[in-house]
Amino acid sequence: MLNRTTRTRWATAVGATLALALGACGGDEPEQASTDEPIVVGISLPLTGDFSEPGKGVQRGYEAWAKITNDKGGLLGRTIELKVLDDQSNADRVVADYEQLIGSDQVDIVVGPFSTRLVVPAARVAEEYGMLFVEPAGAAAEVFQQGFKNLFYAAPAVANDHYNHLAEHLLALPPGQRPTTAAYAAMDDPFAQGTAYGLKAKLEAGGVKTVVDEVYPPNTTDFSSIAAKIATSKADMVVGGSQYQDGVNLIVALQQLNYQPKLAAFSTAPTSPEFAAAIGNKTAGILSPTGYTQDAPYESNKEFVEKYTAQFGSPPEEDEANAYTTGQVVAAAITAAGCAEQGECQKKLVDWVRANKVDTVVGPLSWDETGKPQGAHMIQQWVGGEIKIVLPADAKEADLVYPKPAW
Amino acid sequence: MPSASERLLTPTRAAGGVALLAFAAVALAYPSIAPNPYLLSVGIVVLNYAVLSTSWNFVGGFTGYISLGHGALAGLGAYGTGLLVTKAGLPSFVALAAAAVMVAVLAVPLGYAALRVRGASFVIVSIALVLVTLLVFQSWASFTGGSRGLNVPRPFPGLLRPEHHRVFFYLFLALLAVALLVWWLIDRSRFGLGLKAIREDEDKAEALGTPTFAYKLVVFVVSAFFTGLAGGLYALWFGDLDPIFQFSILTGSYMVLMALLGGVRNLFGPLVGALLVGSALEYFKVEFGNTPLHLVATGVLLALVVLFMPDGVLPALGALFRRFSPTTDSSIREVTAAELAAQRTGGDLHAQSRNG
Amino acid sequence: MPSGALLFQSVILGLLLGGLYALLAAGLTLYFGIMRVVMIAHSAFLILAAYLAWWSHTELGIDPLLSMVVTVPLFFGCGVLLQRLLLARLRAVTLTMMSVLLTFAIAVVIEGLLGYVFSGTQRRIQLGYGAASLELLGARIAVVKLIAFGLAGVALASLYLVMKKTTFGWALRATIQHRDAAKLVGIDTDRVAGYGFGLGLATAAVGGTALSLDTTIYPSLHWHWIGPLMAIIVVGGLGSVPGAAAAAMVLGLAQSLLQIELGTTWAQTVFYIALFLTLAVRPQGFFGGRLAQRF
Amino acid sequence: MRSLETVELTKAFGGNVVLDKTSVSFRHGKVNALIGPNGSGKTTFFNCVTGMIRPDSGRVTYGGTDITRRTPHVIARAGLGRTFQLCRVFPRMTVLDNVLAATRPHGVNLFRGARGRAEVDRARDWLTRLGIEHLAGAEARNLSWGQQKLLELAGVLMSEPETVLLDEPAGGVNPALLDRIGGLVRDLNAEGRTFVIVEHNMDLVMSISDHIVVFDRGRPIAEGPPSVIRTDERVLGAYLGV
Repeated sequence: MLNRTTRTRWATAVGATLALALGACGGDEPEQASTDEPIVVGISLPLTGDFSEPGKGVQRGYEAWAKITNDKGGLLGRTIELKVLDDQSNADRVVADYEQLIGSDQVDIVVGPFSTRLVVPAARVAEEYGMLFVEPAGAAAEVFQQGFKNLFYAAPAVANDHYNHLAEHLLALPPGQRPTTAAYAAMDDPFAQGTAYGLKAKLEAGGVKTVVDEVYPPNTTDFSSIAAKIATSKADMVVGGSQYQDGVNLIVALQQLNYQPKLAAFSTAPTSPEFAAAIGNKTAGILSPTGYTQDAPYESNKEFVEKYTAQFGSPPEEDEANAYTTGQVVAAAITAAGCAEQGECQKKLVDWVRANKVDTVVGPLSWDETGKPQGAHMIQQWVGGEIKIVLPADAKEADLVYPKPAW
Repeated sequence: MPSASERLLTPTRAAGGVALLAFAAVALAYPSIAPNPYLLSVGIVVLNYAVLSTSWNFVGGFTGYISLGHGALAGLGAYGTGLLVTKAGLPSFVALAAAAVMVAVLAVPLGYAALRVRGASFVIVSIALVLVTLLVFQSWASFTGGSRGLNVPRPFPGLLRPEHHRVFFYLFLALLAVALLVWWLIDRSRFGLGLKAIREDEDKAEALGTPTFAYKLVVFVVSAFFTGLAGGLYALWFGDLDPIFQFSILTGSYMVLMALLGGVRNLFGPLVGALLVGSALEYFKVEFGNTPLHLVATGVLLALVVLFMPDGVLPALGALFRRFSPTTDSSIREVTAAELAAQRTGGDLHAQSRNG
Repeated sequence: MPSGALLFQSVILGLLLGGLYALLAAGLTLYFGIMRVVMIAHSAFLILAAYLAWWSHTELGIDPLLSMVVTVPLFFGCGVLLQRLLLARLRAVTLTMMSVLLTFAIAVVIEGLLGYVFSGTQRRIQLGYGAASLELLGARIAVVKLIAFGLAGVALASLYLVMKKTTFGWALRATIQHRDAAKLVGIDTDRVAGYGFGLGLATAAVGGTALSLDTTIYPSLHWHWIGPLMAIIVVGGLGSVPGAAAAAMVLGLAQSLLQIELGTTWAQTVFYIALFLTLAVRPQGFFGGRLAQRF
Repeated sequence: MRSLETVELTKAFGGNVVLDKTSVSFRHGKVNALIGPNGSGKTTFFNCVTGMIRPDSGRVTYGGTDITRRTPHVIARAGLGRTFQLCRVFPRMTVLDNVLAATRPHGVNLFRGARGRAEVDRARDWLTRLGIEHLAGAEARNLSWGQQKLLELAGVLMSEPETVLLDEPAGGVNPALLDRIGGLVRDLNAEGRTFVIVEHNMDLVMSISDHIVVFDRGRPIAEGPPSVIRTDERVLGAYLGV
């Protein structure tokens, strides 16, 4: 009689080998790129999962850039072709995706994904393969502390500098008018928290006392406790380091408690087109930093807004603009260096970007050694049901209202 | 007689031996065959899955206790290794070993809470473990880096990326071999027999004098140790850790799915499951890339396995193989299964009529 | 030291939250009592109900509360089918473990489908009375939270009446206590188990509607709920509905108060600490459940 | 004299008192039987004695040692082996492994083989004695009901118990097998093993027992040798509900 378990075990081994063999055969063959072919730009984006909404915005921005560039004859006489992979908002995947794009698909250029969490691992892959890595979304300070030499952030300012104009303005007020206490609530996310903490650091240095300092996880849906803390502290001003929905929820929760600060600043959320409706139009005086407006006077922006609107039916938002900016930076480098492929060319591209200033839809951009852009965000305020630029003074559409009216 | 047949070379066993050798040969040669670093890195990810689900199978396969929280143990191994390297300055592989030991030590109180009572509480604790580690590692940002992530320095800073992949492919392969060897040793030991008895009928095993709680705890600790090693090795390979990916409930559920699909009673079940699920995940991604339907596909696959194939594909394949093999062993049955069922019902009815 | 006003405000919020936890934990307890099933998909159905409420409000313009007219019977039916068609197929020996996997799979499928149909965007109902509040002894209570609490209270009370006052409730309790004995006295335990599941899932429909009134929903939100709920049913003693309700109120209150000092993230760990301590010290729970011991 | 005793053992499920201050003492070295109408608490009594259920109050002693609330495996290793009411074997393990699973665990060596020569020989001896040695390689779930009952017994005997508690050994088995089990109990008893048997088959009980305890509503109402019990009116009353 045969021993059953042993036999099953051997049968197991057969299956395992077959499966491994199949797995080994499943890969794509690398394609050889020649210079007559299109410039393939590889991107991994979070099209599903936690970051899928902004991820899709970034995708539209890239698509608009490719179309607008190709309609004008492409770069170096070659057309732009995007190769987009979905990383499911997952860092494991984003790394695998860039491995695939660079190693297997042999793309000519890679550009960045969305969200700081994904930018850092992705940038490491690009760095180790010596690829230029311009990215639209890694705004947190950490991105620039990793020692990356090939990374450039294609936006006016990193998260911590978003409120610089507001901080300057507040600290310049006469002592009697200056807010004395501030409450901060920030999402536990490098970008969102960075915005609030950037302002916090500057105000604390200027003598504004922090009375509430709350950090909440990204999945928080119930803001009543945080709101209760802020409301009972009666802080002069409240600062929310928010993405979209958490900002809305926090504002509603604060309004439920009838908290009336002299100043309320929230990142990201107030610039969204759905914001006013989402909080029942009680927007009076809410501030927000922004890196992009459709009305920005820069030359390429008019073209972008016009053609983007024609392509997608609605004007671009910040995510779209950042992706477009990324494309503009890469395009400028390719045109100047006269090449776009893996290998030696990438070094030329990196050197060019580091040494030059690029005109984009968000204004002229230049970078320091770490790839950090050197600028600040504009500050917008909801005035009379509309959001308007109030700072800096030379770009303002309206005056900053402080103390803000009741919401 | 089984004792005699263990030394016999039958066609089935010979075929199995050839298959095992072939698998080992393909695996060893893979880094040279793989056409590009990307496929090599895919190979590492699959091997990592295989090590994880084999480690899971120490608990799941032997005792039948299903843990959905092994993802957290792997995450603890990864963060433990990363923190020991960055904060304590330990050499990479010393940190890896130390972190795995720490995960194993942590498994003692966890197992104490989870295994003292039967069934449900183990699953509940395992899920809670993922959720609580996620909270702690996100919130304790000053220590873990929180959502900013933790960067683990490479153990071999001089290596180019493809070389780095190649080295880690072999490291993962070696870890897989060790995990399989230990599983195999336990499978044929007195300890393993006690564990399987627990899986079959825990009351009965205890009534026969098996210290069930101690056995379950020990094997849980062993399982945690290997899971921690796999997580730590992954950290050294991958480099960037982020709580929401390290402490994800999906990681744990993939381990279960892989082991279950391959067959939890088989040494190579989790490995086969890892190869199948690894390719399936890749396929789902290609097929349903832009939608969350890959979640649906994963869920449906898990439900189908649970409902229709709880023993996995390997036993099914084994049965198929046996059908074509010359020897049959139906002679041991004195009654058919149908008769047996009838007798059972009869017995039950008998008992019930007395109850009435 | 936090101010008295903040403490009082937190107590109110804790009680309001605890009410919702109590309702949801009651459903989870019911499944466990009937079949020793840990129903991981409970909170996924909760989110599904919240999405249906949100959808009917934004697309059809009807008040989210009215969506219950459809969702409650619908979920009841789903519960019956779930029990009869899927869970009843599992082998009794491995039921506890396999049912966890099966309900886990269902949760993942629901999450995936929600993401597919409604996308991963966070959603929130915009009600006219969304920011309205009442004042009570210096504390402010949002009207929507009060409605949610009221819903939970009414649903719990009805559940109690069904269990205690109806023939079906009697049969259900008998089935929970001793299935074989219930069979012997002529109860069709399979059917009762199915209806019991339906009842449990109906609580998820009510809970989901209550949830949708005041919080943001997104497909993977259910993980955020299932952890605390599982902790509650263990602390309350697996299988005990009053135990679960009591544990829900205590832990909800504890979470709300701990938030003052520790912040939201750390305050959530109170559930898991309570869970581990309960299992290590008193596995049968603190509020009188007795099913946990040997199942 | 080592014997199994309980003192005021009490167990209630909800409001239902199953064991009511039950004090019983079994005879060492004899075949004891525990009988009583259904629901009289016999199986609960077994479960309390072997640690499967925690009694609410009262004590269990074995050979003078208090074993109340000890875990089942400790009680098993103290020398009390048991079978279950509806026969329980390890269905997906071979017959041989079923028996080997009852050997004493070896200390700390996790990897020590399960199939040491001495253990296998002893296991095969028991299988031979129970007449199922030819099934050693089969999976237990493929055995007939009767064969499974014999296998369960072989497993219990492998654990070398001094006292064997049998819960309905005759349940669902055919008359021929019944005789075999009866004979086996007598033989094993002659070799020095104590038995406590819960059984409904009165012919079997009367033919093999030395000492009988009768339970009704969780209390012993009579005890003595078969000849006495056979004629005890309280026993008849309890059984017939008179």
